[in-house]
Amino acid sequence: MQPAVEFQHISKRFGAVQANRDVSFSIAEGSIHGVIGENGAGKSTLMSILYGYYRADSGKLLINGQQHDIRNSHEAIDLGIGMVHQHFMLVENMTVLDNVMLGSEGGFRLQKNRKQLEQQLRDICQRYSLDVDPLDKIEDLSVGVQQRVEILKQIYRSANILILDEPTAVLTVQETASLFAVLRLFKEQGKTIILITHKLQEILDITDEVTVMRAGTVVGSVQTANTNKEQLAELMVGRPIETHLPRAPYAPGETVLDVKGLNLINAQQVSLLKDLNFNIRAGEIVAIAGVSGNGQSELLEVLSGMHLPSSGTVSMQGKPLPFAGRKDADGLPATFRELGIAHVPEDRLRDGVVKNFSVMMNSFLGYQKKLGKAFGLLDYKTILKTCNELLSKFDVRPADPHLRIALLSGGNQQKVVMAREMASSPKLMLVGQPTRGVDIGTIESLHARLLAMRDAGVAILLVSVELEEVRALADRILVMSGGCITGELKVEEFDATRIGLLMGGLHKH
Amino acid sequence: MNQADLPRWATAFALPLLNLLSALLVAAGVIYLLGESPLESLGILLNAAVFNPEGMGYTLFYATTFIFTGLSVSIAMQAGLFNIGSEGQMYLGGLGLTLVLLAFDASLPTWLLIPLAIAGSAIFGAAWAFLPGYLQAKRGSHVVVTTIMFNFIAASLMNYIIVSFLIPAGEQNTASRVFADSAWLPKLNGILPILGETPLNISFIMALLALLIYGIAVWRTTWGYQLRATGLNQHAAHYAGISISKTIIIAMMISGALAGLASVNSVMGSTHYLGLNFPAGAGFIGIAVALMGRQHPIGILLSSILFGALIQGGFDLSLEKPNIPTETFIFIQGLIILFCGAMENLYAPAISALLKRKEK
Amino acid sequence: MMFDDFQFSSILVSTIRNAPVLMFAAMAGLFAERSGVVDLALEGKMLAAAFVSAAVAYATQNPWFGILAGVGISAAIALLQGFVSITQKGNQLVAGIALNIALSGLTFVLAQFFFMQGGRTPDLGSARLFDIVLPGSDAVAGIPFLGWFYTKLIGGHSALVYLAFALIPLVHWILYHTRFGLRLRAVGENPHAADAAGINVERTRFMAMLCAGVLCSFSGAYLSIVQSGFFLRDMSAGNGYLALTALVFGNWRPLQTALGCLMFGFFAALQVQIEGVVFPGLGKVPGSLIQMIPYVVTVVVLAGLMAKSVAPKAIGVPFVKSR
Amino acid sequence: ADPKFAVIYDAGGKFDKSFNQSASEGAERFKKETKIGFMEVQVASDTQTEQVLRNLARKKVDLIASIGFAQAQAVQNVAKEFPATKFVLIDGVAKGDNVSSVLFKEQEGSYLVGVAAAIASKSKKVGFIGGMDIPLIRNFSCGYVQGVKATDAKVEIVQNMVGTTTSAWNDPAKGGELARAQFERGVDVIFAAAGGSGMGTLQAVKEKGKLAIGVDSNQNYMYPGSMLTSMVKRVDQVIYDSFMQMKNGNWKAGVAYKGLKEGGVDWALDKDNRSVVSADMEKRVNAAKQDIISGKVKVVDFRDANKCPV
Ligand SMILES: Nc1ncnc2c1ncn2[C@@H]1O[C@H](COP(=O)(O)OP(=O)(O)OP(=O)(O)O)[C@@H](O)[C@H]1O
Ligand SMILES: Nc1ncnc2c1ncn2[C@@H]1O[C@H](COP(=O)(O)OP(=O)(O)OP(=O)(O)O)[C@@H](O)[C@H]1O
Ligand SMILES: [Mg+2]
Ligand SMILES: [Mg+2]
Repeated sequence: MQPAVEFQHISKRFGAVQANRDVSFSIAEGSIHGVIGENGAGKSTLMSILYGYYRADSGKLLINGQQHDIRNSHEAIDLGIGMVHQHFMLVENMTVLDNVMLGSEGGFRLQKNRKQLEQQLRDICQRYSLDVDPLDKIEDLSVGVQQRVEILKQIYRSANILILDEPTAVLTVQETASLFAVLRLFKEQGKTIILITHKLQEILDITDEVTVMRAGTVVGSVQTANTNKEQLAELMVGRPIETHLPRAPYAPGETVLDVKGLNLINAQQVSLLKDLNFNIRAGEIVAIAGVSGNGQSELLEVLSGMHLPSSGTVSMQGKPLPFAGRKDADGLPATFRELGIAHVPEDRLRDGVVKNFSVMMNSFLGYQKKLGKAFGLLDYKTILKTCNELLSKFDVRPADPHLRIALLSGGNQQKVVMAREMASSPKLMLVGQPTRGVDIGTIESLHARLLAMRDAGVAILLVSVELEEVRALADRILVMSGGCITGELKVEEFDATRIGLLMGGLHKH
Repeated sequence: MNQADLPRWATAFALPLLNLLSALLVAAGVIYLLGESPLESLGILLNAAVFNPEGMGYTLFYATTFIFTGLSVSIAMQAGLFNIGSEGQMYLGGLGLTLVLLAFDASLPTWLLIPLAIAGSAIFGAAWAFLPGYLQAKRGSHVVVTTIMFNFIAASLMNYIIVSFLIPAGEQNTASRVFADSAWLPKLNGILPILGETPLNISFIMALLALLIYGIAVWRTTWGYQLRATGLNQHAAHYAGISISKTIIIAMMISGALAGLASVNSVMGSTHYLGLNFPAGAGFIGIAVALMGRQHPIGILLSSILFGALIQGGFDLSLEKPNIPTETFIFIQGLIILFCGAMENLYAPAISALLKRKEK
Repeated sequence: MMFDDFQFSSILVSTIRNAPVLMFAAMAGLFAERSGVVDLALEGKMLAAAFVSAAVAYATQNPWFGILAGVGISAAIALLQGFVSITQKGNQLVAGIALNIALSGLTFVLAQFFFMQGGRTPDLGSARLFDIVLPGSDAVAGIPFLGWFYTKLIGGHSALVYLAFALIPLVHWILYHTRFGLRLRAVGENPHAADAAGINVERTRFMAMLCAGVLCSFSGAYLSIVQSGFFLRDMSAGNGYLALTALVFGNWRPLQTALGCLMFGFFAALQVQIEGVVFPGLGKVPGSLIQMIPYVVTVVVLAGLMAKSVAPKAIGVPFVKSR
Repeated sequence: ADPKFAVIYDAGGKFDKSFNQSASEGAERFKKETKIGFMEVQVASDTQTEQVLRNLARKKVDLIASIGFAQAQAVQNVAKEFPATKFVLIDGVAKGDNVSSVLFKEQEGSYLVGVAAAIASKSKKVGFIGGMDIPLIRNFSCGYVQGVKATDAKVEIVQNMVGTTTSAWNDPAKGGELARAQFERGVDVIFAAAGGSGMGTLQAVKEKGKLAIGVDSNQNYMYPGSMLTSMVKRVDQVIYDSFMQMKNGNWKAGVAYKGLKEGGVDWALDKDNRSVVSADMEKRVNAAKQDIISGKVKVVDFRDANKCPV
């Protein structure tokens, strides 16, 4: 049978970076084809070429056996190609309906088409069991639902070749399951699906064939049935991956953080955090598990000083954190850092880095006050030295301190942020989604470092939607739902079903 | 194809030069249409603004004002704020120094009087920028809009103050009285007699100093780092513990102070009285200077001199060539800003292709 | 003069006459800015259109040809602005300010070159746009209130005034109920999303600039061939910036923006009326302080009521397919 | 050799249809009659004025005419440096043995047009539109008010200024709008002393069939039939005379005040406004003129005490 997509000797370079080098492989029609590889291996670039977003420097692209020169996404769409991007491509202040309509409005006047489409969307949602209201605004929706909107768009446009770039990075287990259900339906309908993910289990669960990329080249394509996680991981990283990391026995020290009666009510009078009570002791990792959007982000923001709570006290080593008497949190995170609280923010692009600064300038973001010498002059010599050390220690690629950080791949940006926060030798470390969008090799090393910190006596609060990650790192697990802590368990008692129920809000106090 | 592919000499010199030439080419076309020889005109212009020492003195005199307004706009831009209000801040700065001088020019010695007046200009400029800064920081009111409004308000207020209080009795001119000699800034022609009768004065040195301090403060200090972080990503700045509202308000006040200092050159260095509408658009030229100079000290210096030369040379040219009205140079200024400030990559593809061919 | 001299009816009529200059320009800005291109060059386009309209209307002795020519030149400038800020991905603020400066100079130079009247065009005389007298005006003129309402408030303006007011619902409809409007908003909010949906971002922005150019030209034509009857250097007198303010004030929405324009028009009219009025307790407020009123009100309103105006997200950012 | 001449216009520019233009007309007349040319230039700021003055003095120009009070200080400075060069300054006073300062008694001419306005007004409301709120313009308005009140104390005067920045002289739209607003308030005669903005006023007046009074140069020709008169300020004559004296070698320095008596200001009556000026009006205005010349009526100069008596 003719392959749906065939890449022939595709190469693409950005400045000094060769993102794709002589990439050739093909994707069978009606199959689900996985693409995996380390951060920066060139997966997104390759798919962007297929979708007409970038143009290859050289090489050929065959769609259904025909050579095509896809110059823009419009032409890709015309060829029946659809893509769900790593970062959602939605217009936030528009409704779901308008987003789906955008680009295929079917006429100059919208009114009539809007009515028709609304009905059509409701039908599609029913058929594929997608719970989306076409009239909701995107900005009011959780990431999971936004993901569904992206899928909805593709169904509506009846894309025959569907590219999904890390669609599950921000999804919960349940959401992933329902996405996969839809993908299987697609496959039954004869559609071709390309799935990029860093989660090998997903590759094994759903794909027919998988292509592994490394440093811009294809290192191999294998039938999923004939492989396993270990083999794939080794192909990807070029060495075996340690899945069970060693850790010292659980021996927590004194209480570092003590949260009592913490409440947060937002401007719309919605209660985001409800009467939270917990503590973290030195040398333990407490993980907060939960579906994203249930208060974890707000909790991290309060504990890092980025947001004021409405009521309650938080004590750090017995002393209350200085929330009292403030009108806003402007500048407060600096005080918190001085108290020894480090913070790896969930949304690294928004909060964690200044995109237009170089890696070096980002390597001390938040700690700039410490570096000022006489007259507040910055000591670039020391900064550069420290930065280079961090880059090599955390294996950031490329290890160029003067590169604009926006040009690093997501995983490498995350390494820079982690490196910076860990280097501040904190007493309490707040970590949000540390491995979102990060390849398994990097996950391994980041996990190892977090565990080493724990062993060195740092108190760590981990927020993660990945149950695997929670299990691998946590000593104690708190489950959050609807702004409440709905349950607590030790890692030895780990039970995915029970946690799932607690995350669903079925709590018993 | 972008700038990143090009060597530094190309982006720093070749491209701006080509753009400048393009702008001048268009200008030459217009001068030709007006019935004059472009080459001859260029000769007159260059002679009047650059080669003739006195002309150069005037060029630098005008440039001095633009350096300050250019710095004023630049520092706000570093914090992500587009301060269109330098004109009004400069106007108020003039009031600040005038009040000091009117009160003390008879009593205080020069060495105390001049610094005090300079401080007055900075303080008034900063004060006039405070409210837009405060409203932006605390109320989210667009600084672009509020500063435009504050320009209008400043014009009205100054009109009222000058006409109602500052005009000496029986005088026609809408201006304050002339300050005592002790308040006149020392001119540089004392040291460099070649400059002739130009009003170029020590505030030029002050401007160079300001450029240096600006460069160090923005790129070499913690404060500058925080300022730039705030300008580039407010979320990250907040995360980094930087107080956004404090940074914004201080940046605006420094911006206003710099604009206020621009009045020192015009008022204490040249006219020696506060006249109606004395800034004469220098605040707006500051925007052009900041944008064209990419908020970089050297860029600001060079573009200030360019604009100073255009004003000085253009003025002489239109005196010699009645067919070329002074307004032609307003047009040319616009062209230069357009080509050098907004189309910096116009020739990047061509140069890049040229270099590639050479490599092969 | 007494306080009772203060005539509300006259303020309203004056408001309606004042507002169109701002309304055309603000709607022009709305198209450009909703598509993600900051339009600081409203002032320049206005001046260019004012000059060309007046010059052509004078040369042909026909105001409509003048308006047409104004549309042409303003659209051409808008496309140049587009070339700089969309194709060349240049700094949009710089492009706007540069065009304003250049056109302020060029219109003078050309006007001087052609007419030799110090950058002024000759009086248009009968080539000005006439005021429309609504049918039946004579009949109702004598009736109290209704007469005033029909002949002065809604009647007796030039065609451009009616066009300005007709634009409000029209722009609203285009923006929210047509394909072009949907794409325009998407491109200004998230060009990457629009691009991924197969929309040509640059083309959409160019279309928006074209609309901006056309609309802005009416503002200039209104100045020169309706309000003044000739072109004079720098006659836009800051109205382009005021229109932008109205746009920010109106949160980049057509109805609210038009309201902002009317508000400015109203305060300008009010300011004229209260000049010289003796206020109880205050006495006569000096004219130069009264001139501040519209601007002070804007600041107060921005600071108070409408503190949070939300600009289109991608405004000012050239679309580059890269990180 | 012939002496060399130059004219420096202020920010309003040569074609302001006002006093700069008037100056240029005087110089042109001189040029036509004597075939002696002159240089001319317009300045944008006070610093530039000094620069140009010095520049011209170095070029050995014999007589420089500086138009506008804003040049006073610069003239004074440069005159000291170049005692051989002569200067004539319009609307301002500068010290120096080589400076002739010419001031106009605008209040007297304005008084006359005030008289005419009061007679012409049917609604008993007249208007004044000034460019900017500065003493010079207030002097126009003050003389005007005195004339109106002296003729008919019941006539009301509505006054407006166009703006507070230099664009106030270049905003015909606002000038027209102010006129229309004044009509709404019942005004039917408007005196516009607002440079280019005044063009908008005259235009609006023409449209609504009311009466307007021009300023500085005789503007009656612009809208015959709707121009009641113009308050002319003979800057042209002063320039012409000054150039002539220079040529003939009888030029003198000093301060001169030019009022009705000296022919410095006047009201304009010509074929363009003949039809709107009644015989009675002509008689009464001329009577007022005689009274002022003879000293029977004294028109207060606003600038004496920065105060207007009415
Ligand atoms: N627009 C660009 N400009 C410069 N470099 C780029 C650009 N896009 C990608 N790169 C570089 O190309 C390489 C491949 O990036 P790509 O995004 O394809 O990786 P990826 O495999 O998708 O990584 P990840 O798993 O982190 O998503 C990286 O080194 C990246 O830094
Ligand atoms: N190693 C260094 N030694 C000394 N000064 C340095 C060093 N690195 C950077 N700087 C200073 O810091 C400035 C900003 O550095 P940064 O890496 O943030 O560049 P950037 O933000 O990308 O600046 P630009 O916008 O100019 O590209 C540099 O222009 C330089 O003045
Ligand atoms: Mg990727
Ligand atoms: Mg990734």
